[in-house]
Amino acid sequence: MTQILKSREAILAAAILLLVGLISTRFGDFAAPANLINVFNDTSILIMLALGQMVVIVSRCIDLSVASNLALTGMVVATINMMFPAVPVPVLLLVAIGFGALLGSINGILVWKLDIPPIVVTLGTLTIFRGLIFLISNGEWINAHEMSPSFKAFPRYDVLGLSLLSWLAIATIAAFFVLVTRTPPGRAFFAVGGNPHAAVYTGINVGYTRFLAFVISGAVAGLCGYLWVARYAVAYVDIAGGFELEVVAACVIGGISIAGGIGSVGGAVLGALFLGIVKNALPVVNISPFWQLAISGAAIIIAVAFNARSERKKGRIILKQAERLA
Amino acid sequence: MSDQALDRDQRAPDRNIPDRLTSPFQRIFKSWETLLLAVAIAIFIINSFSSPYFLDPWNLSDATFNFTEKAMIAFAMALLIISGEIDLSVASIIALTSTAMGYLAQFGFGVPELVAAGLLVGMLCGAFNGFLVTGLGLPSIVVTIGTMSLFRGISYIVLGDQAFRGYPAGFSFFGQGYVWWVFTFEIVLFAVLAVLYGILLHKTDFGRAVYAIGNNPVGAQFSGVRVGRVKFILFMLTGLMAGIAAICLTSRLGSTRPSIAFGWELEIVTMVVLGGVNILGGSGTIPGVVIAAFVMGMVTFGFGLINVPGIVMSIFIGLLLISVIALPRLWLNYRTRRKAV
Amino acid sequence: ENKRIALVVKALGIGFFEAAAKGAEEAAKELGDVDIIYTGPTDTTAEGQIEVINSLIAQKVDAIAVSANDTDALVPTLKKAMDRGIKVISWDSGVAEEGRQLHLNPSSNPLIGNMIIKLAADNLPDGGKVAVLSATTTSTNQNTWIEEMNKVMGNYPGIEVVSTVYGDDKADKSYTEAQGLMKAHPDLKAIIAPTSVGIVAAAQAVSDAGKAGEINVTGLGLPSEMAGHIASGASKSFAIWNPIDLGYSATMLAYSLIDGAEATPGAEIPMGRMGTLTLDDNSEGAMADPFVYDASNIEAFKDIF
Amino acid sequence: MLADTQDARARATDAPTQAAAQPLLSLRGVSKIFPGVKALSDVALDLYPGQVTALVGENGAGKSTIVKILTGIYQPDGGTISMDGRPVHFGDAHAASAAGVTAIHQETVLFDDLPVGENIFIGHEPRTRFGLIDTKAMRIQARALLHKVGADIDPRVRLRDLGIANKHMVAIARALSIEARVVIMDEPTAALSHKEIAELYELVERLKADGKAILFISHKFDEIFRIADRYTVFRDGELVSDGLIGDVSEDELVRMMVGRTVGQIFPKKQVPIGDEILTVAGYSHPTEFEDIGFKLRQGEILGFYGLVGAGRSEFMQSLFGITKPSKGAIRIAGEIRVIRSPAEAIESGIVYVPEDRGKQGAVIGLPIFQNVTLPSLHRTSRRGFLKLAEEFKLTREYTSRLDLRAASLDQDIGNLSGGNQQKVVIAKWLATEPRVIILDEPTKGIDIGSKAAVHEFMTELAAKGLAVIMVSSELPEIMGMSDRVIVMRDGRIAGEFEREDITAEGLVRAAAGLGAGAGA
Ligand SMILES: Nc1ncnc2c1ncn2[C@@H]1O[C@H](COP(=O)(O)OP(=O)(O)OP(=O)(O)O)[C@@H](O)[C@H]1O
Ligand SMILES: Nc1ncnc2c1ncn2[C@@H]1O[C@H](COP(=O)(O)OP(=O)(O)OP(=O)(O)O)[C@@H](O)[C@H]1O
Ligand SMILES: [Mg+2]
Ligand SMILES: [Mg+2]
Repeated sequence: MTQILKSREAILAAAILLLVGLISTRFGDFAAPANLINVFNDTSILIMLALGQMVVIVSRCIDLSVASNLALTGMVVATINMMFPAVPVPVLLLVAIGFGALLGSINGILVWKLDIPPIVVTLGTLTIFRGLIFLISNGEWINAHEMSPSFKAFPRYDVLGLSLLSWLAIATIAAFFVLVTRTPPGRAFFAVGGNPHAAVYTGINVGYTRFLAFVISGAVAGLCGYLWVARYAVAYVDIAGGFELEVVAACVIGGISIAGGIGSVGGAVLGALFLGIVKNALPVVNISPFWQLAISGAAIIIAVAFNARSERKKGRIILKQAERLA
Repeated sequence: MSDQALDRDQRAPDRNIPDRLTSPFQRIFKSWETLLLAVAIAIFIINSFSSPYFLDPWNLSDATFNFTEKAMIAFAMALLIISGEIDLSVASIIALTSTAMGYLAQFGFGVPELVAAGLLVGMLCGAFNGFLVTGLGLPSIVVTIGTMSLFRGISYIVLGDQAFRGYPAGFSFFGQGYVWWVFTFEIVLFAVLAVLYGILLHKTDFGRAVYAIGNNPVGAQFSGVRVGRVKFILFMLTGLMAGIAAICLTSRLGSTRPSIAFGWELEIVTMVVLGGVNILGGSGTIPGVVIAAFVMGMVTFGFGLINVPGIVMSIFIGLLLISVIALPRLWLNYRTRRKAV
Repeated sequence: ENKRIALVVKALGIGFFEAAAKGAEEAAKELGDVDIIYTGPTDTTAEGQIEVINSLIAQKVDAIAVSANDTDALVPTLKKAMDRGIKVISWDSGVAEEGRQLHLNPSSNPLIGNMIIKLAADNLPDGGKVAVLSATTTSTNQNTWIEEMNKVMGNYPGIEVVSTVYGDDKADKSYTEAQGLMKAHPDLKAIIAPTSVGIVAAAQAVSDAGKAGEINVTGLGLPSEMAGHIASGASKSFAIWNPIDLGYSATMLAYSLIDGAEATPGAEIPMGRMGTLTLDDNSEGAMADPFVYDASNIEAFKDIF
Repeated sequence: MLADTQDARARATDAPTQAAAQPLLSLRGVSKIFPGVKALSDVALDLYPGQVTALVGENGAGKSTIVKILTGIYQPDGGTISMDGRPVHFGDAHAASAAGVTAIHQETVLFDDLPVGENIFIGHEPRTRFGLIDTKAMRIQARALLHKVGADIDPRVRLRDLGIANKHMVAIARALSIEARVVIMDEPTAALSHKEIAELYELVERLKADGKAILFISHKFDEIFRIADRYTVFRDGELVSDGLIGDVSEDELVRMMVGRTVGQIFPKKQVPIGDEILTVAGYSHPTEFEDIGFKLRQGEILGFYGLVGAGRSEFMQSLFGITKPSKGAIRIAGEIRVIRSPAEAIESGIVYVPEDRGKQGAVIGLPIFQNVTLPSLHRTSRRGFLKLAEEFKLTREYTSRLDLRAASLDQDIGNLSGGNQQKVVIAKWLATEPRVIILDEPTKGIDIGSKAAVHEFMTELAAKGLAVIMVSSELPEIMGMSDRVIVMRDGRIAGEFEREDITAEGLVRAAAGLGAGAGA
């Protein structure tokens, strides 16, 4: 069974290599290390968000509010930076993570204590968070010149040839790997999503576990909120609009079952990379901008169909047994 | 021995089980629709006080455009969600359908042909979703995230940075015409569709199958319901309604761009859920969706009249969505807690 | 009773339009009997603008001055507004002729088209590849300017426009598109972004790629938002007209129409301190010439708009 | 019967004084109310170290409810639980297992997509020094536990890939992974075959010897008398009686359970066998079954026997159009039919009462009457438009014949007890006026009273000329009810027995593959 899981990730990895190869035929330098580093850097935020979304989906929930959370936290952090440029970046990082987690915990509480379906909760907070940005910013943009240099420099800071943004993504991947495979709450996500009823019987608090998933997803979204705003050096109501569906799509391409209980860190990362490469490469290889949307849509459908094929439940094998015994 | 147990023992084997325990009045009184209707009436009253322009028939008539097209899709979407599926590609189907009509209009086709094309393309898109979901067994939420990009993407391929204009003269009737007095074609169509969908869901075999599938697809299949076929039809219906909405919207705008109806899918889902349809499938009603459509339309219009930006309205809709679902549950929790003490 | 003039913008929150709103308020103060309703959707969609306009019609405002997200889609709604006696003008980004009484161009379109390519060419004595980063595919004004630019390309031999991409007036998408341009064309010399959102994002992308000074980002932008990029060298120069003046003029024109001015071809309509607008055959007129900003003058303007 | 109960209560209160040892765990005055149902009212229960207490009662008597209270899944609405004489409170499943109470629940409550090892340890995983999960230790301990219960399963295998019996063994291993003093088993043998049942009995003996207090719930009287030391009887959520198993007879126990004497459990009547109605030839499926063929006549009850997992349900489901056979043909009343969906099966007059009532049989969430009319809506509606009055009429007609107990016909079927759900499912099929009815484990998990009712009903159906196929893993039932028996093993027919040839030994030998049975 690990074989199947592994092979699913292997297929995806192969698809990514194929994609890179294909792009290289049209655009030679694409596979150059320097460019791949760039691609990874560009995909970092998607990877992190996909990881946060993964624990939520694995718990049989969905968080449609991540992009709004990201934008709201980004605006909050940018506003702090604009008004108090002296506040150091590490503090802002903590603020971003904490504020994101707070927003996530609102989702979590509603799901946990009131038992409202997660898709409804996050559909609601999706618009509410977005609206709050408008209220706190009065609709105005915060532009590059209103941000402090250190604020903008942080994600770009180069360490050993990789930007800090990329390093943060790598650290997030590692942290999620440990969380998901080696800690009781991490395993509880899978239990709760795989069979919530049974989880109750094993002493796992289903509501609390889901709450935790939303908090984690929110914290990651908050962190990404700062990174996004610093990277693009702008904060306004509409940033990352519609990004939530892209994050969900990355998870699904990565083989995370929307029905809960199945998924892996590797899958989420590869799914995000796949989508990131498709989105990043299309402008590069000079495909008409008007073709991009259709191509990424087709890519999602094909990837999902592929995943489903390898997941398709085979009938029970009763006859084989007979043959072996005969 | 408790009364209950005594009761049970004394009941004769051939005792009669009543059809229902509650009267129709009780059922209506306790229903979601009633709660929502109260909200709608409250909003109506608040609106009429907050702006002097609200209670004007022509203004109200104009305001219906805020929801009619979305609501048409919401009817079909309600059935789809009750059956346990979802279609996030509806707004993109509008774009593709509108593009197809615009394309044909370039060649001088008349109004009937354009309408036919609109219905057909919408239905085909729905059928494609239906095939992916029922034929290949893929989860609909994911599939339709994919087709959402694909359908609109095709629109972009066809149109690029261009727009289709030049629709024939009569075409503007669907989105701009009046049937009688202040009643626009759209609001009349909305009403007719509401009745049709109400009958389809609540009064026919097909509607019953939709509920059965939503509650337990396997059980429904084992009871002889053709689950795949019903779901396929629902996807086609949703596509068809998107096609109809596309005709109205295109006619109202008088032109087609690939970005048409962008972001509508979540608004439509919100409308359906606000209408009391269980997002997990199995329950919900058309009257609920109709009231929800009016609520959303009135909120948008009422806030618009006092020049509140749209985004603030959406906060309100978001809060409404969560609180309308949360309040009954809070109330229930409160009551059971009090009982237990 | 005060006259109510609605200034409908493409989307709320964009610096350019906030500045225009300031101009509108200035005009209102000057006129004395005018209330400005500054409004618009939150994202740049035609459907959002239609909802806003519908509620303005319901409020029976006296005039609507709109910068449109779509040339055609607003026409039926604006026609209805005119039917109900509301004066309608478009400004900045226009509406098709039948949907408004007049259109105020910030400047003449051929002039702007020429200006944006000239800004690029002036810094490329030896010629080279340039790319265009536009707003949405449906933006009327951007499309017109790019069209006008293409008409005069013959005057700039050696300059080659290799690609046109769309950032949808979103900072992140524009940034990614600019990155794509740099990757796809390693020998790119300039990016022309005739949009205030795109030009900032492109300049940021160029700085981040370490190509400031190598690739010149130019086009139309706001001094306040571009000051940093002029300083870093990512942008050598850019142009813009004064958005405050634009908002002011739009308000004045709307007021004139309310007052009974006829928007017929050839008419001259007063617009306060900005003089008069002379309408052409399409009932359009241009406000003023664009003004070029570079290191020499940006300091003086960056705190104004 | 009133006196009976009071008498029992009196005995329950002085039960501790009767016993030699102090009870390890005892419940007093425990009640549990669900919306509309009083599942338990004021019951008492004592568990003694080193002894097996059997808890018996009809379906819905409240047995599983008490298990859930003891494991912290439900909170009682009144009453006390004490261990070693001290009151305890189990706020959730974790608290109960920490206190040393562990249970094998009636439903397998495990995780299909997690590996076996994690299924055993989730919630109390072994940790490394850093507080992280020690996966290696977990695997080793899991293997040891599985060995202890006699199951040879690799802890790394995903649970989904196991058969039902092995899943149950995993559940048992999980229960044992907790250092427990009280072990509760809620119908643990329902899904197990002979061999595994024997192993389970051994395990129970070992646990007894270790001094654990065991609560054993079962509907099978032979095993109760075999392994229990004490008994407790519940009826309708109330304590009826308890005592030492040696002091009661089977008949007394049944009488206490049902409140009356149960007539014949296997009321098989010989009815005239009519024309051949169903002929199956060469039915095969790539992985599930092969070359199944038989004939079925009107009025006949054809038993399908086999060990759990022999592929009977799979075959029946393909007859019903759920899965497609790769080969084979069906004739109904001489006419060849191709059945590709349940809808077509129903049209042809074949209906199927599935084994998994909750998932496949009932549409939980829909009211009773809608469940009944779902497959026969064409009978109650006109041109696709529903006629509610007709629906209620049809429902009443068929449910009253089955003595359904419900508050109203528009009650959600999910609120009914299992036995009553089964009645609705059967009513649903009868309303379609079928020619062949397939009953897959029709009495699994059904109490002895309802069981007799279902059997009586089967006989009635046959008498009316329906052809009945009954799949069952219970030997007495198969032998008591069938006119003819087909035994399946590993997806093939392993023997066919006419009524006069049926012997217990022959059936078991055929099912286990120990040489051909007499009739084959
Ligand atoms: N969660 C619940 N909600 C409502 N009613 C319930 C619930 N759980 C059990 N009941 C009801 O409580 C009663 C006792 O159920 P319980 O499961 O304890 O019976 P049981 O004795 O275990 O029966 P069986 O032999 O069929 O397993 C039944 O009437 C049942 O319908
Ligand atoms: N691996 C499994 N996981 C869960 N349930 C299973 C598994 N294997 C079998 N079952 C269930 O256990 C029951 C018996 O298995 P199956 O139907 O394959 O064999 P059968 O010969 O029909 O046995 P039965 O005597 O139960 O009818 C069925 O309800 C089946 O769905
Ligand atoms: Mg039970
Ligand atoms: Mg079976």
